[in-house]
Amino acid sequence: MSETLTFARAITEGLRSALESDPKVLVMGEDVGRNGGVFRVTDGLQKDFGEDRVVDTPLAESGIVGTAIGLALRGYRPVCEIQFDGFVFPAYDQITTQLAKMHYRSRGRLQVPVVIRIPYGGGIGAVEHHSESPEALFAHTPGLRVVSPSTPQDAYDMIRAAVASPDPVLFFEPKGRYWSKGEVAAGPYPTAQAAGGADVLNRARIARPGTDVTLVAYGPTVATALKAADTLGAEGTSAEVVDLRAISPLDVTAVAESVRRTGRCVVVHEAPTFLGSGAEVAARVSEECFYSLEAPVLRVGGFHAPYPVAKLEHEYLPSVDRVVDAVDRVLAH
Amino acid sequence: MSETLTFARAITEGLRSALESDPKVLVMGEDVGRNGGVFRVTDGLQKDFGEDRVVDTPLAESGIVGTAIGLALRGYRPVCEIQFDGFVFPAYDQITTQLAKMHYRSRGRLQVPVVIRIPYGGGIGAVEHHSESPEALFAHTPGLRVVSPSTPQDAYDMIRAAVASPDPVLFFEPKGRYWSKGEVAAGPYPTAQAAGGADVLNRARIARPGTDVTLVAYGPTVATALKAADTLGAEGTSAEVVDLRAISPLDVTAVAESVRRTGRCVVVHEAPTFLGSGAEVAARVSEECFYSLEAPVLRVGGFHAPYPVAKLEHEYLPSVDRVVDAVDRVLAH
Amino acid sequence: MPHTPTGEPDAAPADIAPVDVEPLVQLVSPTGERVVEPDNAGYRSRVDHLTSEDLRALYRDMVLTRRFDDEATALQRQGELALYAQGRGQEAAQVGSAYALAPQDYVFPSYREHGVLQARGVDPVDRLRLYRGQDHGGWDTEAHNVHLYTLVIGSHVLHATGYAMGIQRDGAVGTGDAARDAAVVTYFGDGATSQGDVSEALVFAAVNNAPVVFFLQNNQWAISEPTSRQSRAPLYQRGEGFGIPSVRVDGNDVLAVYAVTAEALERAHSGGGPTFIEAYTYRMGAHTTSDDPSRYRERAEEDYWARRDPIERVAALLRAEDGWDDDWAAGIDREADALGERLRTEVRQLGAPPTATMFEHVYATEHAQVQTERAWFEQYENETNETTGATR
Amino acid sequence: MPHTPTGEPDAAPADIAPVDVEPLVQLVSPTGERVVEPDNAGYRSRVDHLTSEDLRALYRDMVLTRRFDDEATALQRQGELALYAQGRGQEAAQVGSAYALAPQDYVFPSYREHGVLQARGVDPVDRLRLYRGQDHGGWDTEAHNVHLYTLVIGSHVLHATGYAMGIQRDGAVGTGDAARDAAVVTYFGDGATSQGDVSEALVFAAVNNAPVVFFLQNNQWAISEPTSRQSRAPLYQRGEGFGIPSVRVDGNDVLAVYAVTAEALERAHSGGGPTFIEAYTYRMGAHTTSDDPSRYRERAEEDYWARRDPIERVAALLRAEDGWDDDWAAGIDREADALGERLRTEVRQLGAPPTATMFEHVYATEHAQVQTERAWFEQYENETNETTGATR
Ligand SMILES: Cc1ncc(C[n+]2csc(CCOP(=O)(O)OP(=O)(O)O)c2C)c(N)n1
Ligand SMILES: Cc1ncc(C[n+]2csc(CCOP(=O)(O)OP(=O)(O)O)c2C)c(N)n1
Ligand SMILES: [Mg+2]
Ligand SMILES: [Mg+2]
Repeated sequence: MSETLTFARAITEGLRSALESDPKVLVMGEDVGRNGGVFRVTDGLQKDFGEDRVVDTPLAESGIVGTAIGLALRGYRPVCEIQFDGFVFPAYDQITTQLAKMHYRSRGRLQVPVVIRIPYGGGIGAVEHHSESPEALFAHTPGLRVVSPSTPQDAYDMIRAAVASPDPVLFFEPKGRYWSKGEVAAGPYPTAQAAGGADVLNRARIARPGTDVTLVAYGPTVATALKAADTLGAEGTSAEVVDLRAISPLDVTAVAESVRRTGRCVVVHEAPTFLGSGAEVAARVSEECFYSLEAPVLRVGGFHAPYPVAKLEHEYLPSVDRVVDAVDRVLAH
Repeated sequence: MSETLTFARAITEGLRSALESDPKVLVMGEDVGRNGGVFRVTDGLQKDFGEDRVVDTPLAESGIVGTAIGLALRGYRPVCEIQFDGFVFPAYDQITTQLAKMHYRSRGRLQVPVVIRIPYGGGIGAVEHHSESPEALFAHTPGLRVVSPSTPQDAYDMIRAAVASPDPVLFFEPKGRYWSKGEVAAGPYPTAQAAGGADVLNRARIARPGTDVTLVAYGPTVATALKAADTLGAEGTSAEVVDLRAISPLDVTAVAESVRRTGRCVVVHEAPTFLGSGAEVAARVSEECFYSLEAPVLRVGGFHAPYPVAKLEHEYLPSVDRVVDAVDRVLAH
Repeated sequence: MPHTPTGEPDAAPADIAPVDVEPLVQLVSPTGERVVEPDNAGYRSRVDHLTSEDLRALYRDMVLTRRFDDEATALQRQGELALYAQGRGQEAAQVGSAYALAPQDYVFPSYREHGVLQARGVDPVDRLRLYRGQDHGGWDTEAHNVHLYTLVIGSHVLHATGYAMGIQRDGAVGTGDAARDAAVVTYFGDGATSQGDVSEALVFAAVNNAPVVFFLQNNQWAISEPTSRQSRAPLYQRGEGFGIPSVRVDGNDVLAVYAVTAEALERAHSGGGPTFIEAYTYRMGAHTTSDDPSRYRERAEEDYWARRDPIERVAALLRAEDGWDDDWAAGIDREADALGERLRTEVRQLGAPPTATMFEHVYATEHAQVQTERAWFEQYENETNETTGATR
Repeated sequence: MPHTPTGEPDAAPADIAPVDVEPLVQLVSPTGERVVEPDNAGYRSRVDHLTSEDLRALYRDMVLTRRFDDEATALQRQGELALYAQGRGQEAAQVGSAYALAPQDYVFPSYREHGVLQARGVDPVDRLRLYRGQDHGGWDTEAHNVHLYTLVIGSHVLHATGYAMGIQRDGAVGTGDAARDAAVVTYFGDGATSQGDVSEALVFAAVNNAPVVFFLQNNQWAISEPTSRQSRAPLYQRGEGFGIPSVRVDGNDVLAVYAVTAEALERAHSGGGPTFIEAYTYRMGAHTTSDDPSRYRERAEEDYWARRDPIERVAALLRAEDGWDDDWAAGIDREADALGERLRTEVRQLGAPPTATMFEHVYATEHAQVQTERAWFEQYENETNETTGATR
């Protein structure tokens, strides 16, 4: 059975299926109830599952994540919504020092299967703090899984796997893609162990095969990379697009395998490149493909400046042109 | 005039000179007053400069940094002490969304010259949260300067430059080195503009010249790298040790210049290597020295696991042996 | 699940004339009569000196604030603003409190205090730069002693407290010199009270006895969440738990707001430390132009509060006490029209800043990473311009 | 700079017998007499059922906690522990509150609640694994319904609140079944009250009416900072500002502590929601073995509190009401000696965990980064062992 859904709606349906399949699943956050979330991702869920399972919380992100940890210790599986990327930071301490470390601290006795959904990324003409890409600030911390889907199908599969997984998952939703559509096929709800190891949370996906250069992207920039691949294709360059899906763990094997074939690699993300996840990709690819690389790995991303005003964001964001330019440069090497 | 001081005392004297030179400088934090800080770095300062300038704050890191921002907006230059690395995270929101962005947000009209001192790093046999190296979690954020001294002289010069600098500075103090000693020469207190651009906040330093391999380190691992260089020297390998001093900005020019000479590079830090600052170094060196590198850049650092219990920390931390092993590997390429 | 006692009647009960919470400082009833009761005598004396000129000035700023709001909302609908957060209904709370400020006092607003900005003289066009996505700030903070809007809820309340600690260190508290003693007023919402930063600000202000007024506008809603999701005690009590004198005021009564703020500022100026004010008001509009309140609140409630419109209350007071000078009123309407006109023209002209500003002021001194990227970008732009004739 | 009114007398005034703050629930005076006053009648009735066996049991746990403390301190001095945080002086607050718990209740301690762990039956050796640097936790949380120590001040108070919200969802509140209704007690210090997380926990607990007891041990110091650096209002009032019933109790009076905790738990179990308890006590020792209190506090203050030792108070009560059975007392001393003996032997035997545990339980399911690094490390270790015969 398959249906055409928007990206946002695919997440709604994934959450719905999680709420239906497991009575311990909770959805919590600011305005997620009656209002259905500011992006309407939780629309209708409170009506169907009640106020005890779809919970409007006080306006306090540390409180949301901190109480979610407590709920998880009591056996619940809370899915927290952070309203926008730039508002996750009040919860940063709870995520970094508690959520990430509790399983380890207890030598595996305790599990904290909390999912934190974060609409992220730019291009929507928003005001400050509403367009950021902070994923690297979480992926550096051991104990957290950090993922970001790029298609409605992945959004659906990945949110279900994230909720079922026994590990905490930071679930970055490319908000600029919320209104994009795609086919979504349902499947059986995963078990905890299967979910943690599920391909969608662990393995990259070849979004488009190619032979001359590997474009590595995730979340919002997969679409950019695919468009760049179109442009390049028209110019006679065959670009392979690898959709990472997960930033932690990073599927270095898949990327390296691709680069060994193409000999060239460009990484694309919206976050500033300096110490962004592309740094890790570039470092690893440079190491593992030392003898196959024909050119240095290049990174196309945000600049080392706070996310700019909306009127400049298209200069800041990695554009198709900038990706193509980077590919031109690695090809020219 | 030069004196032998411990690393910790060099910072004390740097702070003292800042407090003396500029009446707007404040020191604030938990237990920094009468107690002189848990590491005694602020010992004696409250007695000499009074309770209004050396301020015991409530136990709330967000409050410390948040009020420091307000004080800076009123023209003060607060130097905040965070008691241990693992306790900076409650202030993460204020640092990331406010401190880093206010100068930019105001198009340069406002300055927030706040320094945040963070004793960091391991090897001191401590309990959880007292041995971490979170520098990469700050260096990714545009608007912050992130530095870490490795010698008493640099500690003295860098804390003074950090305090005088118009930009916010995250000042990571390698607590394991607090008791190490060195000569410290005083000099004139820097002006704001000079301080921001000062070499000690911007330029790497060759801690030991060499020809066969470049070891890149900062803060606590400079000593490790120097010891490894000794060992290697005895085996006939000449290692150059580059002390970065700053993680943001990263002195890529200096590192690349060295690697172009040596052809090989190993980066050493205590933080987990995954998305650690070494990822950026490796990515940049791989890019900029593409034709001079004889081997992949290797990283030696913490593992992708929370900082372990004290009884295992010496297995976790990058040791001289592990650095030497990495050098052996890059030489074998 | 057991239900939570809120200690507070629901926001929209029947059709009662006075505001329905106790205690509540009120000086003018919703229908424009002076409220004279023994226990508001102290506050009454604080407005005694206000002349009818003052009342007219308050009215004027409230009307201009309302017009600003309407024009900005319209501009957003026309795609000229990225977003806009209406202040409709909160004009008395904002203008009344701002009127009590001395010039040297400093304001830390949230993002909806257009009435405060109006009263402090921040240019209306500048006020919209942020919402146009053209600037992250928009005005010269030092020129008006008004800090920029802060969008991370609650974080600026700590800045306000730190700023007040700076005022103390400057010796600008308790000197008795009315032109010197300074204080800070910071604005935040009912939702913001849940943020740890706001509580920490209360801690720091109290133990330092800092000259800061915590001005909470309880507009009953934090986007879709009613105040009962943030607190089960009336919010003014929050300050008391931290040892900060606290008061609840009818936020739609501009004179009462003025009086309680004046009292708080007097305390702060003279070295008496912080005050916590809960202005009980209502957000008559949507949270922002992206919001649809019909999803979560009842029409009846909106109607209830429509009858307590703060502007109508001052108008009624002016009618009762000052007659009603039609020429003067028409003059204000013309001013409002001119404001609308100006906004419609000038906001449209606020273009994108030069691309290079993207890299400016990341740091106050040179930073290699920014320099490298900026140099790369400029070269890239030049090359792209040369080859394609357009950037993208 | 103006000084801050604290609303609280300084901690170490003259040489007065009773504890010097009001209001304060007290059932036994420092010299061991029952305090019988009209306004403590309700609390008195809560200890009526306690037999002399119960008093002896309380005494025993307090003495064993004290001995544990002394042994641990000695072990640290001998280099056998990385650090230790003494509980000396807080035995009544800890043991008394823990005695009021039902088995199904859950505890979220901070890092100094050795008396709570004693009363909940957590093995003494396990309690020291963390301080030995051998484990980040140390005991089976489910076996004792006691969560691990949390070192990031205040963060666990939110976990406790969330856990209590889980209890609500499990329907284990207000059923009237004493074996089923559950609640959470969480411990934190005077310093912790300043952390935003603690305030947020009060918000969440209040609006959800969660069955959680906030048990604040005001031991007068947060390392070197007196409580006046954290609050200018008496701390028990903090809860009230959030709409949470609050009480201050003599934390060195084990019966009073038991009574107020029992009252709070009854409220929580029955669906009445959270309670905030301030146990007014004193940290008789150093903050931790790394701390030197002589740098920041006066000997006179320590002496003042030494005369209010909570263990001596129960002993005096037992002498007054139960005679004093020398054999029984000697038995307890023997138990304490045995505990010391066991700690001295077994703690020394707590070796480093296998190196591989460093990589275990980072995630509950496989994670490629950990796998890769672990594989690398194992190979490296093998090679190093082969070539050098030792790892390093
Ligand atoms: C830290 C943070 N979390 C979430 C948001 C998103 N957000 C913007 S306004 C708002 C509601 C604020 O309510 P309130 O404090 O009552 O102020 P009001 O909007 O009613 O003036 C929310 C949740 C934010 N801006 N910052
Ligand atoms: C977030 C955080 N900041 C700082 C510290 C360092 N620290 C450990 S204990 C302590 C004082 C705690 O005082 P209090 O809450 O009164 O508890 P007590 O130690 O007196 O039991 C401090 C500052 C910490 N553990 N966590
Ligand atoms: Mg509101
Ligand atoms: Mg304490």
